[in-house]
Amino acid sequence: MKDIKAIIESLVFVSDSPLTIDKIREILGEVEREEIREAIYDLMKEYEGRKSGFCLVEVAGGFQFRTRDDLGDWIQKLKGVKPMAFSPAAMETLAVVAYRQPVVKAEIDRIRGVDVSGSLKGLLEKKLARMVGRKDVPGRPMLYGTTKKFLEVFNLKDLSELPTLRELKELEK
Amino acid sequence: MKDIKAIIESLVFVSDSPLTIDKIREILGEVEREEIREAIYDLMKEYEGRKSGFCLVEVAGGFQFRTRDDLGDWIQKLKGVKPMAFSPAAMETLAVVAYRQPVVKAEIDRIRGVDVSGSLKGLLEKKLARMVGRKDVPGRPMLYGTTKKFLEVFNLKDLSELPTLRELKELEK
Amino acid sequence: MGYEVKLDIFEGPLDLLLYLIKKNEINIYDIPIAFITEQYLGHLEIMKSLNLDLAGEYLLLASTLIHIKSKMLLPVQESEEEDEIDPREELVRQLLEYQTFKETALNLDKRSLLERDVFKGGYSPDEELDQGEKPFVEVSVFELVEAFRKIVSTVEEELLEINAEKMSLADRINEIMERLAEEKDITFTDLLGRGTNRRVVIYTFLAILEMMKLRMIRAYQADSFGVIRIFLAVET
Repeated sequence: MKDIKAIIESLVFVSDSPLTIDKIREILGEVEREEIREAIYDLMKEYEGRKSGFCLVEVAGGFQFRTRDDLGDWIQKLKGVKPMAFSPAAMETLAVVAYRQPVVKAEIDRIRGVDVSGSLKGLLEKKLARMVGRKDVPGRPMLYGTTKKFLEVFNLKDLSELPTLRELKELEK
Repeated sequence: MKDIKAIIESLVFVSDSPLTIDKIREILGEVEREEIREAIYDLMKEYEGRKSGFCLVEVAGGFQFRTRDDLGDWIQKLKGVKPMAFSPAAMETLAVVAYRQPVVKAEIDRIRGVDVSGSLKGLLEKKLARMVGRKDVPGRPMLYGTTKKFLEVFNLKDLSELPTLRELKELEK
Repeated sequence: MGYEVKLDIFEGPLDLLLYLIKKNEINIYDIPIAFITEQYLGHLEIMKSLNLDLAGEYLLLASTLIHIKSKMLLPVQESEEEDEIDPREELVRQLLEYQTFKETALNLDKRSLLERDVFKGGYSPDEELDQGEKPFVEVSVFELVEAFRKIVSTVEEELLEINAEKMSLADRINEIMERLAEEKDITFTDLLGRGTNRRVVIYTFLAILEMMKLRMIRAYQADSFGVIRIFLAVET
């Protein structure tokens, strides 16, 4: 089989977990285990020789690309600036705050049907929501609303640009 | 900085999404953009020359390792899933959004001659299209455009890389 | 008849019309409208007899075709020959535009698509949590409104609409809060600003009233005609 090295290289590259020789054989069909093993060892040597940013290692019964040990600090730096993702809970709480503002926590709890303390706190820390006042009812509970940062993150000029539910429904026909 | 090529190689390798030069600079600190760009183009050439199983490509404003075009079938075999396919309806709607953005739904309806609600919603859910604002006309209808993920999936550096639309021939009387 | 099986693959009336034009090798710039109308209606009949769901758009185009046909039957008035507009012109323009996008869609589909033709690495290092200011992943308002729709799907309809006026008020309140966070106190006139339009003045005034009612801010005046100063009331 021509190109066997490149094929194996691409398979190991896309695999989530260490790729075993058996698995590779299953995919390639009639190729001897020895031929596969040889191709892999060839590749391992190539990567070593190139002083590349990552190398091919034998691990947990299979083969995997891993970044070089001595570059760990740089990778850590990259992972540290990984963008924040929203959990579904945070997104739902934020949606209620955005569409119902100014709104008290009890109302968000009621609409979402759960205690939103945790996700609300997260939104306040991320400066997507904030306290905007107190409602003039007994106990004077805190009112919440969105921030300028919220508009920036969602790419909105102002709150009136928020899509309405009717607009969403129109897409569902 | 010694080893800058290997460091960049490892950073691109571990990044989930295409890594931008700005991001690399943020991590490396005081390195000129030009130096980074040069190192990346060097790497790109190396991979090309090696006929490796994957290569370094410029996409969606950044850089990413991707498997070679002609090895897709083997990888499908490993992944065991059917390749993702777009329906012609989804593809036509996406084409109009991409070339006419920012565009209102009524205009997409008009061009395609059908109600595009369903396919538009599918594109929003797949994060290939997004709401980008409202048009400043009565009713303030929603405007749609493409996303970064669109560039990523369709292997485009940026929107200007979209092949130009075949010019509409002027109608002869 | 080879074409029955093809009926459900048309992407719409324009697609069907383009197919008929190509199949009959017709010059798109000079469509024999009577002939093509007959062909088009014939296809609609087949679709109906197969109980295919015939979208309204197909019928709309049918009536457009019939309309053009009747117009073409009218005798051309010699006196107006200068500016005589071909009744087919608009339709042809639309067909050409659609054809362009149909081709473009096919070309897009020919690209090396991620997760179909090419793949990115499967490397997934352990998730590490890190503190500090981080940018957000690209997130669209679609996801926000979709999240809202999911949770309120059980709530009554009237609760679902957003009210533009209420939102404008919330916007103004947010702006004032933003300024107060930076400047500690602002005078009433500062807030109203100079040369702003009536709408802004009204919403600013309403916002201040609302904020005072909600005890978000406090207003002080040194003497009865003095400057009104506004302070944040909430301990943030």
